[in-house]
Amino acid sequence: MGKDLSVRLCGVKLRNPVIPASGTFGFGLEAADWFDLDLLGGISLKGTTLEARPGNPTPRIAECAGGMLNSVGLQNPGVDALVREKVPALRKRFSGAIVANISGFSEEEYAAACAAADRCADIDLIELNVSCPNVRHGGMAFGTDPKCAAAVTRAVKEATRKPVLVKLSPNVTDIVAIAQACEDAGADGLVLINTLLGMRIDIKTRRPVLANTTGGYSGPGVFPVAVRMVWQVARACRIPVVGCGGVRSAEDVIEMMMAGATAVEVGSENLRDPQACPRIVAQLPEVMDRLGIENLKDIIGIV
Amino acid sequence: MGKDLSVRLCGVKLRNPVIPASGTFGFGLEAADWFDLDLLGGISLKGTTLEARPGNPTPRIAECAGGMLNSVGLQNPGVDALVREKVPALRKRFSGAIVANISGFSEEEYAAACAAADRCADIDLIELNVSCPNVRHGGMAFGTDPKCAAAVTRAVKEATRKPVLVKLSPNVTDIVAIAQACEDAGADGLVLINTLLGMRIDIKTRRPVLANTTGGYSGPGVFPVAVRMVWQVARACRIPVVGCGGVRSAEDVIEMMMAGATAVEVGSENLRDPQACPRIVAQLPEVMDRLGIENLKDIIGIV
Amino acid sequence: MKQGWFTICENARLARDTFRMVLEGDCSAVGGSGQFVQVSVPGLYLRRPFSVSDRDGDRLVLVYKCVGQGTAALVAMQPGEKLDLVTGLGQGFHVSAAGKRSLLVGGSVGTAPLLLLARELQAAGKAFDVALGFGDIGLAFYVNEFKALGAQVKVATQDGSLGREGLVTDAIRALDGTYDYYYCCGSKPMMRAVCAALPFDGECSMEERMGCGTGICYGCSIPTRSGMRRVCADGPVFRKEELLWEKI
Amino acid sequence: MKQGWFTICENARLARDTFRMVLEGDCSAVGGSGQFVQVSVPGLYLRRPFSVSDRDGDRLVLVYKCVGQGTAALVAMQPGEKLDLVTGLGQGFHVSAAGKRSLLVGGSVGTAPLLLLARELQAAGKAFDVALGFGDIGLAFYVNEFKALGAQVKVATQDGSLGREGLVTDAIRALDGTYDYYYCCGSKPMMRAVCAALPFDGECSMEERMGCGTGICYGCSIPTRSGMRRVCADGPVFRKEELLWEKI
Ligand SMILES: Cc1cc2nc3c(=O)[nH]c(=O)nc-3n(C[C@H](O)[C@H](O)[C@H](O)COP(=O)(O)OP(=O)(O)OC[C@H]3O[C@@H](n4cnc5c(N)ncnc54)[C@H](O)[C@@H]3O)c2cc1C
Ligand SMILES: Cc1cc2nc3c(=O)[nH]c(=O)nc-3n(C[C@H](O)[C@H](O)[C@H](O)COP(=O)(O)OP(=O)(O)OC[C@H]3O[C@@H](n4cnc5c(N)ncnc54)[C@H](O)[C@@H]3O)c2cc1C
Ligand SMILES: Cc1cc2nc3c(=O)[nH]c(=O)nc-3n(C[C@H](O)[C@H](O)[C@H](O)COP(=O)(O)O)c2cc1C
Ligand SMILES: Cc1cc2nc3c(=O)[nH]c(=O)nc-3n(C[C@H](O)[C@H](O)[C@H](O)COP(=O)(O)O)c2cc1C
Ligand code: FES
Ligand code: FES
Repeated sequence: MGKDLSVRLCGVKLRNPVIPASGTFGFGLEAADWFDLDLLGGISLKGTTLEARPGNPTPRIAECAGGMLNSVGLQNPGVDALVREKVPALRKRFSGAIVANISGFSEEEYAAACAAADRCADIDLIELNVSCPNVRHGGMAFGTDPKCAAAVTRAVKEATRKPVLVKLSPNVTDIVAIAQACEDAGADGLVLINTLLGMRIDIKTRRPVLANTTGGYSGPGVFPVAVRMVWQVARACRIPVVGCGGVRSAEDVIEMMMAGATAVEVGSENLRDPQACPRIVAQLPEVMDRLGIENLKDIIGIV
Repeated sequence: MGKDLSVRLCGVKLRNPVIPASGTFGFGLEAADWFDLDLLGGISLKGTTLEARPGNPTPRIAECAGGMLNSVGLQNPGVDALVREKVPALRKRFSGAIVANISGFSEEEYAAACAAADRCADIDLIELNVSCPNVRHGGMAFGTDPKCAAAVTRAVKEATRKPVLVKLSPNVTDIVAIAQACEDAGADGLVLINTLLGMRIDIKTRRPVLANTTGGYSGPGVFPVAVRMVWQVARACRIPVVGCGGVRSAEDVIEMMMAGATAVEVGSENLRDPQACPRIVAQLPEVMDRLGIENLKDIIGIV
Repeated sequence: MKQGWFTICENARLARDTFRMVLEGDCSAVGGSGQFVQVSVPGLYLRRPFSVSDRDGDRLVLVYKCVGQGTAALVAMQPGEKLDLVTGLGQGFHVSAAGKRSLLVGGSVGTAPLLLLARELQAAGKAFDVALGFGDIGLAFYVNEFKALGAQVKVATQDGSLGREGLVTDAIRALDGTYDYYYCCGSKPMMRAVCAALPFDGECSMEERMGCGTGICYGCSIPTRSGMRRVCADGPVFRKEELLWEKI
Repeated sequence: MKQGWFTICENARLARDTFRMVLEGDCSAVGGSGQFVQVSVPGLYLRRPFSVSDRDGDRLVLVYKCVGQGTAALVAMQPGEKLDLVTGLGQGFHVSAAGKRSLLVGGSVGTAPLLLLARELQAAGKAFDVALGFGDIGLAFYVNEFKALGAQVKVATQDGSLGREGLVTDAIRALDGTYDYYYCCGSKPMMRAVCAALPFDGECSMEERMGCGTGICYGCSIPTRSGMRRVCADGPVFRKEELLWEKI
C-alpha cells in the first residue's frame, strides 16, 4: 500500500515500470474509456512512420498455442497526425511518459519522422522500431544487422534531443552484438523484444492464416526468449533495458526486472484483457511484499 | 482405415511420418514398455557424442507458458556404447528407421562420431545436431554460421555413406542461408528446428531456474516459429525437410507437412504424454479423411 | 465496455452446427443490436467475438456456428459453467435510420443479431420485413421468431430445401413490399451482393478476424470511404456508402 | 506405467500448506511404496511428480505441499473433479532389504511415502520405528498414523514446538532401539545428514525436477557410483552406497 513503484528510465521518471507496448494500445486514448490512464508508468504509442500507411490486408491476426501472430503492417496516420492530434489529445488525459514508436524503411525516413516527433513537447521518449525491412539493404530488417542498426540509431540521434530507445528484433543470431552496436551509436536505452517471426497454416483451406503469410509472434510463449535476451543484453550494456514479450502478471514484471529490465512493456495481454496493465500495476505491491522486495530499483538485474 | 501413411525420406521408407525427436525419447527402448515401437515411422535417438558425457548439473528442466526449457547438456554414453549396445538392442524391438543424432564440439569430433555410426548397419539415417558450441570458433554454435555449418556437413559426409540430415538451430538471423550452405555442402536433408534459447528466473530465490542459467525452449510455444522456418527453407532448398517443434497432434503434423515437411518429429510432447506418438499416428487417418487428404505425399509443401 | 463473468444458462443446438447460448451476468454494458461481446474460451489465447442475438434483463443470447477450435470448445460447455466476457463492444445498428419500412437481410449465422434489431425496431414502432438465406433447411433458424414479431419473412436456400432455391437476393425478390432502408449481416460475398442489388440506403455488419475487439490493436481494419476503419471499434456496422466493396 | 483419469474423492488440509488428496481410478499399475505418479495440472505444461503416500484398492493417496504454481492449482481443486495421472513410475523402496528392525526417517513432506512403506513392512512382518523432522508443529502430519501401526515414533521440530528441538537426526537419537536398515525421504541436506549419521545400510528417495518422469528425457540425472542415473526411472529410491553425496 502506498508503495513507491517508481523507476527512472533515461532520465524520465515513471510512476511505475508498466508501459503498454507499441501496437497493442492504439494511440493511448482508446483505453481512457475503461480505466484511468494515470495508473500507467508510460504509454508506447502505435508504430508511426513518416507518411500515413494503410497496413496489410486482413486477416492480420492468428491464434497459436503460446499467443498470437499479427501482420498489422504499421497501419498509421503518419507522424504529422501523431504530433498534431494523437499526442496532444492523449496528453490531456495522461500525465505519464509518452513514448513515440517510430518506424521507417530508410535511415532518412527514420530521421525525418524522429525530427517531427522531436518538435512535439508532449513526447517524452522515442522508441525506434528497427524490425522493419531496410528497402535499400536487400529487405533484411534494420535490426538484424549491427551496422544497419547502428546507422539508423546515429541518424536518429542527430535528429532529436529526446532520449532514444532502440527496440530490437529477436530474430537474430547475436542480440548482444546488435545491442552493443546501438549503444555505441548513442542509443539511450534498449527495448527487447519485438515479435518473433512466425507462421500458421489453415489446414482446411491449405493457405496461410495471415493474408501476409508470415507474422509477428507475441504473447506468453515468447516470454522465455525475452527474459533470456534481456538478461544477455543488460549484462553486456550500460544503458537501461526495457523488457517486453509475453508479460501477463506482476510476477512476470518482476522476473523481467530481475533479468535486468528497468521498465517493462506489456503487449498482447492488453488484447486479451483490456484491464491487463492496471491489474498488473495493482498486483505489484502485494507481490513485492510476498517476495520481500522493498523497492523495485533493488531488483533490477539482481539474478 | 488401412490408409497408407508412408513417406520416403532420403531414400528411406518410413511407414508413417512420425518420429520421436532426439532427446525426448531416450534410446528408444524405454518406451517399448508402454507401446509397440513399430507404430512409429522412425526414432531419433538421444544426442550422442564421440566420448561419454555426464551432462549439466540439475535442475535441468523448467516450465514456461508455451512449454519447457531444458539444459540436459548432452548426457550420453558415447558413440561406441550407442553402436555396440543401444542401437542393436533397439533393432530387436523396432523395424523402422533408426536415426542417430550426433553432436560434437569440433569438425573432427563430429566426423569421428559419424564414422563410428557409419559402421553400424542398424542405423538408417544420421542427424547432425549443429546447435553445439564450436569450441574452436569462439563458442558460437556451429549452426549459427553458414560456413561452420557447411564445414561440419562436409566433414561428416566424407565420414559416412549413410544419408545425413542436418538439424538446424532456430537462433539465427537467416535460416535460409544456413540451410542452403548445408545443402551445398552435401546434406541429404534438413531438420528444423532445434530449441530456442530461453531463460527463466525463480523470483523467490532470485536465481535462474536452470543450474545452467539458460536452456533450450521447446513445446507448443515454438510451433509458429518452426512452421515459418520449415516453410522458408522448404521453398528455398531441394533436399527434404523434417519438421520439428511444438507438434502435439495429427493436425500439427499436417500443418508442418503443408509448410513443406516430408516427415515430422515430435519432441516435448513425449514428456507430457508418454503415448503422444502412437496417439498422433492413430489420429492421422481420421484427420486426413476430414480434410480430404488421400495421400500425405500430396500435401507436402502445398501451401 | 465491461469485463465480467457470465453463467451459462442454456447451450443447445439450434440448427446444424449452430448453437444458442443463454448467458446470465452483468449486462449493464451490453448495448444495442449489432454490438458484440468478446468471449474468452478456456485454453485459447485470443477472445472470440459474437454478436448479441437477443437480450432480456441480465440475460443475453448468443447464436454461434461451430467452425473451429474456439466454437467447438463452446459447444462442449455445460449450463452452470462460467465464461469471461467483455461486453458492450462496437457500434451497432442505427435504429433511428429506419424509414417507413425496413428490410432485414440475414445470411446464415449472420441472421443472429437481426433478432435483437427486429425487437428494437418494433419497440420503436418501425415496420420491417425479413429476407434470410441459408445453405439448406437444416441450417435455418429464427424464421418463426421473426414471423412471431409480425414481419413478412422470406427464405432462400441454396438447395431449395426451404423457401426459394437460390441466394438471399432471391428471398428479397420474393418479398412483397416497398422498402427504404436495409440492415444486413452475413458473409462478405453475400453482403456485397445485397449492397449491389438494393438501390436504397442501408447498413452492413462487417466481420474480420479480431485481435482485441476493443479498438487498440488495428488487427481488423478495412478500407472505407473515410480511410482505414476498425471493424471492432468503428463498426462492426457500417453504412453502405462507407463501404468500399471493390477493395474489401 | 499407465495413463488414466482419476476422480478426486478428498482434497483437504493435513497440515500448514500441506494437503491430502484421495484419488479414485485404475490403480492396476500403481506399484509399491516409493513409486510415484505424474499429475497433469490443468493449465501447466509439464506433469508434476508425487509419491504415492497410501493406497487402498482403487484409491490412492497423495500428500502434497503447496510450493508453487502447480501445487497451488491442486489446492483449488474440488472433489468430483478429474485429474490425468501417469501411475506406476520409478523404483520404490526395497521392503525385502529390511533386516531385524528398520528405521523410517522422514523430513517434512518427505514423510508422505513412508506411510505406505510402513504398511508394507508391517504386512511383511518386519519391525520398524519412525523418526520425523518438521519445521514446527503446524507442519507435522502422520505422527498418529505411524503410532497406530505400533511403531515407536519420535519427532524433532526446528523450533521445538513438537518433540525435540532440532533436526531429524535428533529424533533418531531419541529413539530407543537397535536398527540395521533405514529408509529415508526428505530434502537433500536432510538425507545427506541422515546418511552421514547412520552407520548401517539404508536407502533414500531422491528428488529432482523432472521432465518426463518416465525415463526418456534425462532431465533428472544424478551422479551415482554406477554413473549418471535417472531419478525417475533408475530411482527415485537409491541405496545409500550408490549415492555420491559429495557430488549431488
Ligand atoms: C463482430 C463479429 C461478430 C460475430 N458474431 C458472430 C455470431 O454471432 N455468431 C457466430 O457464429 N460467429 C460470429 N462471428 C464470427 C466468430 O467470431 C468466429 O466464427 C469465431 O471467432 C471462430 O472461432 P473458432 O475458434 O471456432 O475458429 P478458428 O479456429 O479461430 O477459425 C476457424 C474459422 O473461423 C474463421 N474466423 C475465426 N475468427 C474469426 C473472426 N474473429 N471473425 C471472422 N471469422 C473468423 C476463420 O476464417 C477460420 O476459417 C462474429 C465475428 C465478428 C468479428
Ligand atoms: C519422485 C518425486 C516424488 C515427489 N513426491 C512428492 C510428494 O509426495 N509430495 C510433495 O509435496 N512433493 C513431492 N515431490 C515434489 C513435487 O514434485 C514438487 O513440489 C512439485 O512438482 C512442485 O510443483 P509446483 O508447480 O507447485 O512448483 P513450481 O512452481 O514448479 O516450483 C516451485 C518450487 O518447487 C520445486 N520443485 C518443482 N518441481 C520439482 C520437482 N519435480 N522435484 C522437486 N522439486 C521441485 C522447485 O525447486 C521450486 O522452487 C516429489 C518430487 C519427486 C521428484
Ligand atoms: C497487434 C500488434 C501490433 C504491434 N505493433 C508494433 C509496432 O507498431 N511497433 C513495435 O515496435 N512493436 C509492435 N508490436 C510488438 C509489441 O510492441 C511487442 O514488442 C511484442 O508484441 C512482444 O510483446 P508481447 O508478447 O507482450 O505482446 C506489435 C504487437 C502486436 C501484437
Ligand atoms: C529434454 C530435451 C533434450 C533434447 N536433446 C536433444 C539432443 O540431444 N539433440 C538434438 O538434436 N535435439 C535435442 N532436443 C531438441 C528436440 O529434439 C527438438 O528439436 C526440440 O525439442 C523442438 O521440438 P519440440 O517442441 O517438439 O520438443 C532436446 C529437447 C528436449 C526437450
Ligand atoms: S480487433 Fe483490435 S482494433 Fe479491432
Ligand atoms: S524426468 Fe525425464 S528421465 Fe527422469
